[in-house]
Amino acid sequence: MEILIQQLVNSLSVASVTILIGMGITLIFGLAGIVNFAHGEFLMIGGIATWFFVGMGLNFFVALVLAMVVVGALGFVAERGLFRFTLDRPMNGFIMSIGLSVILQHVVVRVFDEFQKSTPDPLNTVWVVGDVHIIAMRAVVVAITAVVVAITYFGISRSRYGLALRASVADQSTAELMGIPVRRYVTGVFVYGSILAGLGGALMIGLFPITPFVGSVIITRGFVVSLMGGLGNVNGAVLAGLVLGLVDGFSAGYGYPEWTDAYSLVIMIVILVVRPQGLLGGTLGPKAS
Amino acid sequence: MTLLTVEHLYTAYGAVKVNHNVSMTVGEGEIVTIIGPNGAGKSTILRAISGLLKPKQGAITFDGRNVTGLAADRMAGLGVVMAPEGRKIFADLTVRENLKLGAYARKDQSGVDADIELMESYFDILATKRDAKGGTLSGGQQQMLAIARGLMARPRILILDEPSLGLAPVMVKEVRSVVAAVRDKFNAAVLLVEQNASLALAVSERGYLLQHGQIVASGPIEELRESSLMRELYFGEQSAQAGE
Amino acid sequence: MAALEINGLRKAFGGVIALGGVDLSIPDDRITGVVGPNGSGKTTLFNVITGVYPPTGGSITWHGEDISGRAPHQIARKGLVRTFQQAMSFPGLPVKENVQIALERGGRQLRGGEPRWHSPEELLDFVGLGGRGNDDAGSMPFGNLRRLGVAVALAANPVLLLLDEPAAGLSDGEASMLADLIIKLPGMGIGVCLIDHHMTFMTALCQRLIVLDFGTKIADGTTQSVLTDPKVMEVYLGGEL
Amino acid sequence: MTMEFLNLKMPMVRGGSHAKAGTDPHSPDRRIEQIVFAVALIVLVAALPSLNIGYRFLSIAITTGYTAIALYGLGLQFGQAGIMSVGHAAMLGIGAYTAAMLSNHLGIGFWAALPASIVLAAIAGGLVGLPSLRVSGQHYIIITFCFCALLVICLTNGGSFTGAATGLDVGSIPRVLGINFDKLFNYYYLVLGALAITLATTYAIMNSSYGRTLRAIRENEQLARAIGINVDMHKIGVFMASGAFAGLAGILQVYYLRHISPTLYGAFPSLYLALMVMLGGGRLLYGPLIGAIIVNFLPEVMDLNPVDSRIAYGVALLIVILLLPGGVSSGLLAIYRWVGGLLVRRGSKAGS
Repeated sequence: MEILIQQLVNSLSVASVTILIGMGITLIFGLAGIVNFAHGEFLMIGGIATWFFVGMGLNFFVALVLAMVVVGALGFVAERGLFRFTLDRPMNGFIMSIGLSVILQHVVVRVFDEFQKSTPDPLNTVWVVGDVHIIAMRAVVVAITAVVVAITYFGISRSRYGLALRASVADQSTAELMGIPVRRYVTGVFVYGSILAGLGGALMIGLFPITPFVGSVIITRGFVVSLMGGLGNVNGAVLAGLVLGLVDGFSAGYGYPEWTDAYSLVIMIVILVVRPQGLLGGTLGPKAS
Repeated sequence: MTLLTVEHLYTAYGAVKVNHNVSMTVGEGEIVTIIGPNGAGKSTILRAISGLLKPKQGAITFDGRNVTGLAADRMAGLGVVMAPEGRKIFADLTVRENLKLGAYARKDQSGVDADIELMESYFDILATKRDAKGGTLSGGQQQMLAIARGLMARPRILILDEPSLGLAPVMVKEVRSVVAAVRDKFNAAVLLVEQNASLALAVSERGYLLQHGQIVASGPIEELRESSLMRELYFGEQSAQAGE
Repeated sequence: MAALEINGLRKAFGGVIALGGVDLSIPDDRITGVVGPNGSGKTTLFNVITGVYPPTGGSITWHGEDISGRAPHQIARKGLVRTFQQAMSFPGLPVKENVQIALERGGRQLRGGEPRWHSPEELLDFVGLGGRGNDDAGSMPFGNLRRLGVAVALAANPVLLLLDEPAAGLSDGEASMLADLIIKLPGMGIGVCLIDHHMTFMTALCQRLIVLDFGTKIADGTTQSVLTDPKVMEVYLGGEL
Repeated sequence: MTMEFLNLKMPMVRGGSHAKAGTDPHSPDRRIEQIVFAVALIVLVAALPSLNIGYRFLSIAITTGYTAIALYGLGLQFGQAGIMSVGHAAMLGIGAYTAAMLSNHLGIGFWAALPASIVLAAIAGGLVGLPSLRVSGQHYIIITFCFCALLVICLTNGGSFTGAATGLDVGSIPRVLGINFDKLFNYYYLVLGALAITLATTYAIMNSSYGRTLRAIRENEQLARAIGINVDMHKIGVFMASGAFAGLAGILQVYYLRHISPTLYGAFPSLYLALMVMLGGGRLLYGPLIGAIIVNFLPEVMDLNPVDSRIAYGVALLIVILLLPGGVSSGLLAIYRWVGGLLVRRGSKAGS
């Protein structure tokens, strides 16, 4: 039982990172129609930036906020400088994002090096509840993610901006007729998704070491989660992230860890073929206006 | 007072030219219609006016201000609001959310709430189906919602693109009375595009007859109704001769 | 029995009924017109006949063979070839190649015999696009694009050619040139079934008109009788006019 | 609008190689041009080893050669039929591992393994192509990526059967007519021969009615169906052809490297193959070859380290997509046509 609870917290902390990345992918796809392949590199840069700022002597959580700012700015530049030119040709945007992911990886290698990097455990505490030992950092990761998910969820389902966002995802030109500045929403969503990736990266390096090549692993998981949930469907991404995190956690703990990645890939192929709009109902991308 | 002026408008989709040298006006509180057969370029004029399509040439003036080429969201903010062809209700959003979206450009929250109530009292169906998804409404109910959603912006001019499209005859009659109410109750001018000539002729004061992207006749609606050009456009030359 | 027999054809998209039980018989030796207001189900009719959508109910029989639910390319190979309102050409390819593809890979003739056209140039001459063979299809003016659409469909060797609004967006001159082209087809052994709104165009071409409204047939007969039918007048102009 | 909707499925950017009237690469005069160019190219490339170039250069040329062969498969699939893949290295891997496993477990050598590699990669190509009948655009590309990642996991977890993470070794190619393929020069000619066959096959496909059919599918799937083309069958066909080329490249690679491991066929090599075909341009005959030459020789010529050269490829890809949608080959062709046009104009002026 104790092991089960510990395993659960561990799985949830890994799932948190997956959820953050999946939410970003799903939001950006829903509105901009681009599957951003470089989103995993955005996360990696979030982690590396955190490592860098911590190395400069900053507190981990200050570094985390700075990393979010850095990656948010990166998202802004990528959207305004690259992806806005391919909005009417999502395939080109997708291929361009592959190029961007190669560039970002190797720029990081160039500036730093290709070896794995880690930060000292930011909390360095183990909470003991009864017989259960919980590593504090893992619990904090789960808590932060829960807060971010809640903010995003309420922002989308309750606020005026969220309503306008949902309308824009459903039908861009009609949304424009309502007076909604859809172009600005596209940029906004791109930046928000990037900030989530930055946060995910920072939390990840708080849990375990990462290399400049972690992005390609994490992007696959992000795709699985966003597709399972339905592209453009944030609630779906959260649910799918939890499911995947648990499956992964338990398969790593009790099953065949070397096949862990294969599960998600097979799940993804099956979903794409059977229900390309996602399990929980999503979109196949914005309608051309 | 002239509210909207279109001068020498040319439009095209890529290499495909649609409108040639279209000039027209809509006065304050006036109901104006553009009639013409399918493919004549009626909707394209509306897309240019509402900002969904950038004109190739020509000028559009609204309330004394040059608005040529302004994006649709800016036009809506100015009070030029279009209920698009095919209604384009947000199918996954509730009726009420659809109405709220119509008022996106407005800042007065209390006014918006009051207007939602006003719409619900005027269109009963919007009150009874308040929390239903827009996609579950019938075609006629969706058309009412589309018009009400447009009115939520408190437009100075409401542009209706084929409001009778795909509606049963009894609903077409209802659209007719709603169009009149847009002007009388909500103080907006109406620019209407219709393929259903009888509806257009019944509600409008003035009209423009469009053929192959050009205006071929215009004037008070009674004159258009009597013109042989009108019959010819809809039934071909033979029938126009037979009818004389 | 006519070449194409349609019985009780129904097509629903979710709750929306696009075709509500249509009975039609269309011969393959003359020009038949289908008219009706926007949203009356004309294009859906073509889409169901040519296999783009499976029918919800009813049957489609082509020369005695039930073809409902077949794949589009199978139906095309039986000599039922259609054109589209929008997607008329292979835009990135030269005009000649557009036609050549259809000549090589297109449908087969039901009645055998010599191919009508031996080269893309011959067919392009026939539709009035001679000398345009090396142009890029996507950059042609609209009128030429419509004619290319007809040429590509003809190259696929139809027995019955289904034309979806071929005159939409054309000028009077272009439309009458297209009409001159279409009117020759029955004499060459190609039947035509035509959707259009352009009434001048339709009355010039068709001896018989079928009128659809709300997915049902409301009139079917000679062009003159249909045009004076009060029900049709109601649909088009409303009762008062 | 329908046209725009269709464009989502057409990956190449506006216009592409056929953007301007009169640039049809299949007209007779262009064919003569292409053949003359091919002969000149082959003579030049065949003469290279006699120019006393270094072994390093030769080995890069061999790498370029088999990479180009694989790229011709992707070029057919992407350039002609319009379906991109970021899992093409997996096809290469099937070809390479088929040969390596036949050699290790059954003692079957190069020549007998050659058809097996090609056929198995073609079958794998067809299987990976199956989802494309339901899924298109970015979604399908992600599927190809998944297949590729799955293959790597299977190879890594395959134990002694696949050599696991360390991979497998193969021996040398048996002599034929006394030719020793252990000599780099001879291996170079072997790859060159295979490349020539690949080029000729590609040329034949592009100019056949089959090639036109593929382009029709790329340009307008709906219309293609409506004129009687069995789109699904031809899509699977082009995936199989694409796999076959990759299989040939794979076996040439394994017998050149003598050792292979799963990482050679994972996500990254796949991305670089996609990048090379985009860079060179998939629609023109020489596009894939140009892409392979640029990517393999650029670091050498510009003296870049691997990290910098990868950054350079990425930047080049962005530039190509934003500015030169038809790839470098169509850019070169445009310049060539432009220069040719100038010359013709000057000539006609002088004549009149």
